[in-house]
Amino acid sequence: MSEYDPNIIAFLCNWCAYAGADLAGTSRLKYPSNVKSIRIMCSGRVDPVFILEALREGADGILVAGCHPGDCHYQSGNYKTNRKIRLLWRLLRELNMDPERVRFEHISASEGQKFADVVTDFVNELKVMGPNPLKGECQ
Amino acid sequence: MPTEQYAYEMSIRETLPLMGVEIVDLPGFSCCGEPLKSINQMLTLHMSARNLSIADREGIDLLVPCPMCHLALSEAKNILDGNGEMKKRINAKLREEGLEYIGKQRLFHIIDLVHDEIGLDTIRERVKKTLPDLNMAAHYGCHILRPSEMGRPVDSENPRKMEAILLSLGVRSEDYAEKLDCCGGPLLPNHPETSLAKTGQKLHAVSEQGFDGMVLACPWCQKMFDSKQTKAAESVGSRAHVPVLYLTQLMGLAFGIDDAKLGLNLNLSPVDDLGLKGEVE
Amino acid sequence: MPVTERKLKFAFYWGASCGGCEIAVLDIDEKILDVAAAADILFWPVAVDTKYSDVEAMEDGFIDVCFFNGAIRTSEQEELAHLLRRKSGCLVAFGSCAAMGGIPGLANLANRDKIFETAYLDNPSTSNPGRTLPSKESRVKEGTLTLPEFHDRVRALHQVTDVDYFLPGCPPPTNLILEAVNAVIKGELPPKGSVIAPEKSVCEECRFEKSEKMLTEIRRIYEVEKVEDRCLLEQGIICLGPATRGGCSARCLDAYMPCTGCGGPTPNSMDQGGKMISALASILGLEGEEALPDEEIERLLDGIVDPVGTFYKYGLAAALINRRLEG
Amino acid sequence: MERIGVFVCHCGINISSMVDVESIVERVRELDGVVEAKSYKYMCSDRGAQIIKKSIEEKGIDGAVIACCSPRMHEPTFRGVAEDGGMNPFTVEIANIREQCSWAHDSRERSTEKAMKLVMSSVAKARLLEPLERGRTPVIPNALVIGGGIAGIQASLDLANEGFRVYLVEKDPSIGGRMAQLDKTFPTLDCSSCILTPKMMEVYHHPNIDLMTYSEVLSIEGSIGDYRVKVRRKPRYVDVDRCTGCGDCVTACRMRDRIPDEFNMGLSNRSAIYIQFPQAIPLEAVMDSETCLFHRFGKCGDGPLCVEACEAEAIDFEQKEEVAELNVGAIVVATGYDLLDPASLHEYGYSRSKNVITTLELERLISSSGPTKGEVRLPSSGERPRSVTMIMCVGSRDETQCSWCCRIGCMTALKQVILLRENLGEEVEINILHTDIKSFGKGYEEFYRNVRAENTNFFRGRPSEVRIRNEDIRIDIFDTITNKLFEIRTDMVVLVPAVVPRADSGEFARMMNLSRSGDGFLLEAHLKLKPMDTFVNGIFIAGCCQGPKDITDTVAQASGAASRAAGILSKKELENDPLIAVVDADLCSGCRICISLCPYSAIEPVVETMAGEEVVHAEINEVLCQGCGACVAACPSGAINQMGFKDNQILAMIGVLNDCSDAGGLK
Repeated sequence: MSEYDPNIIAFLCNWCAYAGADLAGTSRLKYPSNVKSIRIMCSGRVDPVFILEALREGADGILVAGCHPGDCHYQSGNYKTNRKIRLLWRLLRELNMDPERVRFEHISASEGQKFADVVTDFVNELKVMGPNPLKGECQ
Repeated sequence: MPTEQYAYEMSIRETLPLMGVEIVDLPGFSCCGEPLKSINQMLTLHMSARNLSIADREGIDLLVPCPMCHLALSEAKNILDGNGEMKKRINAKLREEGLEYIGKQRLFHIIDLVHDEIGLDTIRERVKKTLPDLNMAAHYGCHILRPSEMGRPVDSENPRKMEAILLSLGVRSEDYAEKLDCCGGPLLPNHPETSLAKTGQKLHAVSEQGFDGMVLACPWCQKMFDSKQTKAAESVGSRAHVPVLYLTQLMGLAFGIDDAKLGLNLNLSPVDDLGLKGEVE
Repeated sequence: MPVTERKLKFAFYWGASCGGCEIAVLDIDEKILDVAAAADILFWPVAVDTKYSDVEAMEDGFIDVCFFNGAIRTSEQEELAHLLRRKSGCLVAFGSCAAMGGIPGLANLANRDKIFETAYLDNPSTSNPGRTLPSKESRVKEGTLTLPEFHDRVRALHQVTDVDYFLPGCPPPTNLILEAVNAVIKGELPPKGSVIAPEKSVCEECRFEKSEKMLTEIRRIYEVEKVEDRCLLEQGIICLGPATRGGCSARCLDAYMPCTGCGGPTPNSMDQGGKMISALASILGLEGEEALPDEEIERLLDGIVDPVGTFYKYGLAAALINRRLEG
Repeated sequence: MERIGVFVCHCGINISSMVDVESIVERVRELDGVVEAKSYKYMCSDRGAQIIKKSIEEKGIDGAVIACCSPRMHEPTFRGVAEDGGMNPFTVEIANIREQCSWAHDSRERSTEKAMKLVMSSVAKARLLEPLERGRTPVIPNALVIGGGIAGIQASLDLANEGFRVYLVEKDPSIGGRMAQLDKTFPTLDCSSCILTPKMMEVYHHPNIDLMTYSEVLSIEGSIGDYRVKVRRKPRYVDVDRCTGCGDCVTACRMRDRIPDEFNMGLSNRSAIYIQFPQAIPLEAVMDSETCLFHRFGKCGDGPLCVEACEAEAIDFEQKEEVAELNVGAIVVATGYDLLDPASLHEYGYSRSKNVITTLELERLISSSGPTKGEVRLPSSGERPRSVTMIMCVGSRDETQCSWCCRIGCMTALKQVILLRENLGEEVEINILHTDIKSFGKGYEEFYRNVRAENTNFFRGRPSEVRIRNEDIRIDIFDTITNKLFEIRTDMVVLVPAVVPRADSGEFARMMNLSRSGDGFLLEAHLKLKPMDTFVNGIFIAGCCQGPKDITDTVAQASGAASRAAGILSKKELENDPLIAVVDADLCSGCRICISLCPYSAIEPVVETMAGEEVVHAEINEVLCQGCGACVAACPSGAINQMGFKDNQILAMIGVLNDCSDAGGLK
């Protein structure tokens, strides 16, 4: 593997986080291109299996972002996501997979700056953390 | 926990055993610390915790007849049970004396002990002597009323337990507007006039409304209404003449205990007017 | 059971397993005779004295069906997996261990060295002054003794060789065994790669009353007042039933014990544990979730001791992340 | 889909300046399933649309990936284009290479690389997309309005005037609600009944309104466009067609003046058969079977006097409770509020003195139709009070009671100051004990200034206690403006109690499937942007059931709710988005995990008999489902999937973004 360049997959909810990411672009805020997003309607759609599979395939970081508490377009999806991620973290810890590779953020449609900052910060963290140990295991 | 008011203490020591409560004196008890609060809260907490931990060590519940001590200890209990960090710090200090705060002990004041634990039926059974028809003004004292969020022995807005006890002794106790008024005690050190004025106002109101006397369960209030009665009344230009005695004294009398044993002679207010003395019928 | 004109040839083998699967085979009781009538058992280490060499001597595909139970932990088991694959027309991963690693798979939370350390050195009941460890070859004066190699990781059968059918369960329930045997005898085999078990989860077969699922806390079975006929999950007990393939007629639940997941994932689920985590986290603290502070959530989650052991009791070796990572 | 077209947009230079569009076109052409790859300056333009339609026509593409701006921008556009071109609109996938790529990064090389990935992942998804149809549900053009207060009245009239049939359900014998109990309204001092009664009449006579008084909603089924509602109609024991509202029965009744009159807050007594208030609509007597002698003991003297008295022969003891079944397309909930019972706050002395009353009681005393015919008198003695003291925020803005502001207390008290002066003359002393004066509405501040100008004593602070010694009432109040302690002696105390949710709002919300906010009032979909909507489509809220508000705001919200409802009712049928969750009944084992967590209660267990055996599986109501996907993620056996966001579709994207060939491994 040449020079290590973290690969981040982002699950963004349509109403807040995805709109926030759009706003970052519209405001021409620059952030590393390492993040590639997958749009879902609500962060509540995120299934820990997606994250486990992404990690198995060697993704270095996974960003899950939804609305702020109380702002969920569907009332409560983000609360469930929060609990799912927290339980997943515990699993990852036991498997010695660094939980920091999975990040859960609340980003509103107006927080373009926050999205840019989160991505930038995440990329830097991942650079320190090094590549996902499972990288390259599945061809 | 003993108090400096003998009459109160004597009457408690006389009456409680009659109601099946064994009083144990714990060696090593100190002041509750409340008076120092304005100077050093940590010290107050330490002193209260110390007393509590002694009870913990002996594994028995505490009867705290003085509302202010009761408040100090309840507050300490609240802090220590709610704040693990503080508990650690205090226990570190207590360890020097080989003590540890655990928090098993329950705190009682006379009123809730009698009303909630012993129960009114037991009181009625114990009553040996029919007292003359009296209408006594019940005075609770701020510290057993408030702050309510800390859980006090009686309802802070509408206390009724003392009245209930009095009734089971065959004594009426009508409601009166000034019931919750302060005795003025806390102001005594730095604002004596105001303090006495408060005391006077309440005494005046009580006598004005034709009560035969006043019953209370707080040493400090007693000091104000009983010992300082004349002065207090004068300060508001009142000729108030109000017999003031402890709940436990009145209980004792109803139980037919000799008034000397109840320290009735220690009361400075005109308790004799009540015509309570005399033999059991 | 109709006997086909040509008598079938069966083989049974055990890899890293407890032997329970062997007993399960016998549990089909008198029907074993029908099986015997319908098929010759060429190879069955636990019951028949056939040497590996005899198996090697067979021509490829000579055995009709091989029921392989147990996971792959050693080089010997791996060899036999390949050998039996070659010699058998149809290879069935028999039982949870062969199908997904099973309980031996939990050893993937450690590696060979750690396991040896615990097994042969650092444990109170072992005295091993020479600190001797199993090694592939050991010289004695008579010559060299060899032992199969102990792999670093436990794998399920399909992770080692090509598997035709899966028959999960710890052990597989008798009715499913018979179903499988019947299918073979009748020659009515499902498409390759199928799991020989119903598609719905255990809940389908569970007799307990199910209603609102809102957990306020996680409880262990001994912590609950037994409420007959009420879904255990709803009582706060972690039951993997909803995430586990049925076919077992929910026998554990009949005994008032929660499902621990030996049936493996359902057809549409990639990862049994991940799915259960998703489901459980969704309903834990559901009521009043908007007011639930993170600390409180963590406190609730503390009720789940050992996530891997809970959600991957049988499936770790075949899970998406199938081991504790090094370093 | 098998035949996919990829269309990459330059967006002028917005994309092409940072992304090598052509290299993407070249690359994706190689991907299997891709039969067409084109780029154009502006894909969203008519020309662009033509290009796409042409490919549908000539290359017969059945799926499309548009690499352009955010789907939040043009997804609807391109779905439309596809539909026009004769392709299923839901097999279109957008790759966002502008907002989330070309605009966000400054290396052309890296942007191109990322854009490539994004497009390829979209292609991977598009391969697995399926054509979907929009569901349609017909709309029943009837509305149900629950609650006959000013909110319900306003909503009903608006809807009825739009030409929809309206069922107005009111639990009391008459409509009018709280407003009918008021004498005058702030800040205009309009006579309440003078402005309310005409509206009540209008409701009564409106051809489109079915007025159902003395009735309660029992149950509700169905969903937006088609609700089925059961309404209990309590027996009046009076034949409404015959009753003329003359009131002879009322005067005749043996229980006359012996039953506390709820409408007058118990300050006067009524008969067992009564007319709620003089302006009641419908103006018909109602018999209260709880207190009617004949109902209770089966005999009333030597025959019920009401029967004798009624010339219209309207009395009918045989009447039975009826249950009406309504079918409506939308519902407006306007169930109003309660006032906190001050008895629960001992310190205010409400239970200790007759002369401590509430604003609503004072309102009745002032009202000319009230118990004292409009003369304000002390309830204890019937004398004129010389001094009246109003205590604001009784239970309001109080952590231990109701943390919220009642929003009507200040203005009510100020209004009553004026009314008291009219009633008792200038000499009456009036004290106002307030926390703050909140005069936020139009004309309120001016009103406040006028009252302030008159000699009224304002104290800023909360009294610790109202002391009562028989007739004599005293209040200690520490005024936080002058920092002085005052003792007020007064004849009458008027408490301004907190506005609280209806006592039964809990079970009501449960029955209607509505959520409540922490304070117990009904929860709106969005406090600012959807204040009349609820989380149940087709059910709207108006007035104080959603939170305290004055008449002005209530009427505004009621009209708002009505027009939101009209928006639905005016449609023949509703189209619903097919991007929703769907249960695979063959895989669902009926574990019910999904059911509890759906915020829209869109999932229900259905029992089917298969081979003589009862099997339960979940079923999702495609109208109620909003497509969040929470149940999909939570379904432990993968039996639920979300159209357009299926597991395998998302997993395929993940795989591409990880350059992983053995990805998406759903075995």
